[in-house]
Amino acid sequence: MTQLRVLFFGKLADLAGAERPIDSHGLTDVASAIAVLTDAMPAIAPLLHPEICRYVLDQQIVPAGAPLAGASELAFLPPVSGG
Amino acid sequence: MTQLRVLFFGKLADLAGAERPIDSHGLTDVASAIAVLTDAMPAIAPLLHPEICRYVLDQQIVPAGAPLAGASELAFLPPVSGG
Amino acid sequence: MSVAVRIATGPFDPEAELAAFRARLGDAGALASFTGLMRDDGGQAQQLELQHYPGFTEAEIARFAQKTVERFGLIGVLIIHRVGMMGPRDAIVLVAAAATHRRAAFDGCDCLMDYLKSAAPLWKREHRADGAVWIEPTKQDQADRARWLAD
Amino acid sequence: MSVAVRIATGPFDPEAELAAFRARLGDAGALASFTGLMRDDGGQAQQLELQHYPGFTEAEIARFAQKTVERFGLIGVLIIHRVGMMGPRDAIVLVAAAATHRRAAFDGCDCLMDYLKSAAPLWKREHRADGAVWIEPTKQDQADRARWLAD
Repeated sequence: MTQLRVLFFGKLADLAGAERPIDSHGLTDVASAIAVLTDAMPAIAPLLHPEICRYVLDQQIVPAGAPLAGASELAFLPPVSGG
Repeated sequence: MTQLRVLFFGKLADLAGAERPIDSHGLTDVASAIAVLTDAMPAIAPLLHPEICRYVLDQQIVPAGAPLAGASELAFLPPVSGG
Repeated sequence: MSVAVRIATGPFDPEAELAAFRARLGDAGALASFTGLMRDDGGQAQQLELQHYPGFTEAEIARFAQKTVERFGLIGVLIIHRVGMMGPRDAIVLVAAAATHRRAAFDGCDCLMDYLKSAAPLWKREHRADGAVWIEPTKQDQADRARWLAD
Repeated sequence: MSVAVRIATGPFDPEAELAAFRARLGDAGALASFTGLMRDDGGQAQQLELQHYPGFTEAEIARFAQKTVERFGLIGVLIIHRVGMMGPRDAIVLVAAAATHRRAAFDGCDCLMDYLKSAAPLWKREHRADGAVWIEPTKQDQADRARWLAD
């Protein structure tokens, strides 16, 4: 089993927890990981929409079509606010 | 004899000295004090022109026509620069 | 030209940091700084929580800071952002920008703050007596940030 | 709402002054500051001389600062301006503006600096190896100041 560490922040972490490992076996790209996650947690689906969420794979911002390849960490960033 | 303390700053002070008392007896307004000063120091005349010099009488900015009345201090402020 | 970015997990002293930054500067004539402080909002706000993505947040902020240095011709930039839980009057953020002349220092500092407020990977939540609320950038924050994207 | 204006006849410590100012503030969320430093200009500039008109200069600056507080809705303003002879890396001026939100703090600080540069009763002379020169505001200084007079 190949594990992918999935990280959530802000509002998303309230719903999904800050961290959640998933089995990435058979997953091809970020979109397929999103499908697995929203199956398990339908409530977060609207927050993972590419218009309001950024995907970060092994610390690089990527589009939904990015291949997971051997990546070990996938983070979902909801709308930000600092300062 | 009534004395008026005249103060110069910046470039003006280089030419006229920082401070110079004049006898204000018979002087009516700021313009008449300017006439006395430029008689004594023709070199400063262009620097006392109202377009580039501000007149301050007893710590109040005044026009050339302001009466000296019982004022004790007249300052000439050339173009400024700070910070 | 130096860029320093730090995420502070506990309280920090903005003026001590600023003094150390100034001491390291070369021949700068202008040093603009901004300190963001937690307001208590008439006793309404009890705690503020800031989240970051360790590693990624620092790298993203440093990348933007480097672009800002080049854009405005800055001599140095210092950014310290607090994360975790904090209370009223705590310093949340310090941004300092040094340049030869003041226009670049002011604009650099201003631009960096707009980025931190509405584009850097940080998440802010206010804890009030009636619950916790995630904060989103205001219309003013968006408009402020748009000033730098226009050109 | 507080306005503090001081003419410093000797060196001052900008960050210590800033810390004391911050400690006196009420529920401010934003503190913008600017420190002007003497540049040595590659060894060209040896000393800088600033003249003021005692009493009048302080009063004029305080009057403008009060107007700036009202215009931008500031919580507090601190202005310290050095006069006399100073050397490279000395702090010439410190301006700090505190407000509820950052836009007002930045604008207040920026506006005050433009005033000090080209309108406050101060006279600045650079002493170089080849003689002393009175400085006049640059075109950029005039343009900067004009931004605030337009509205």
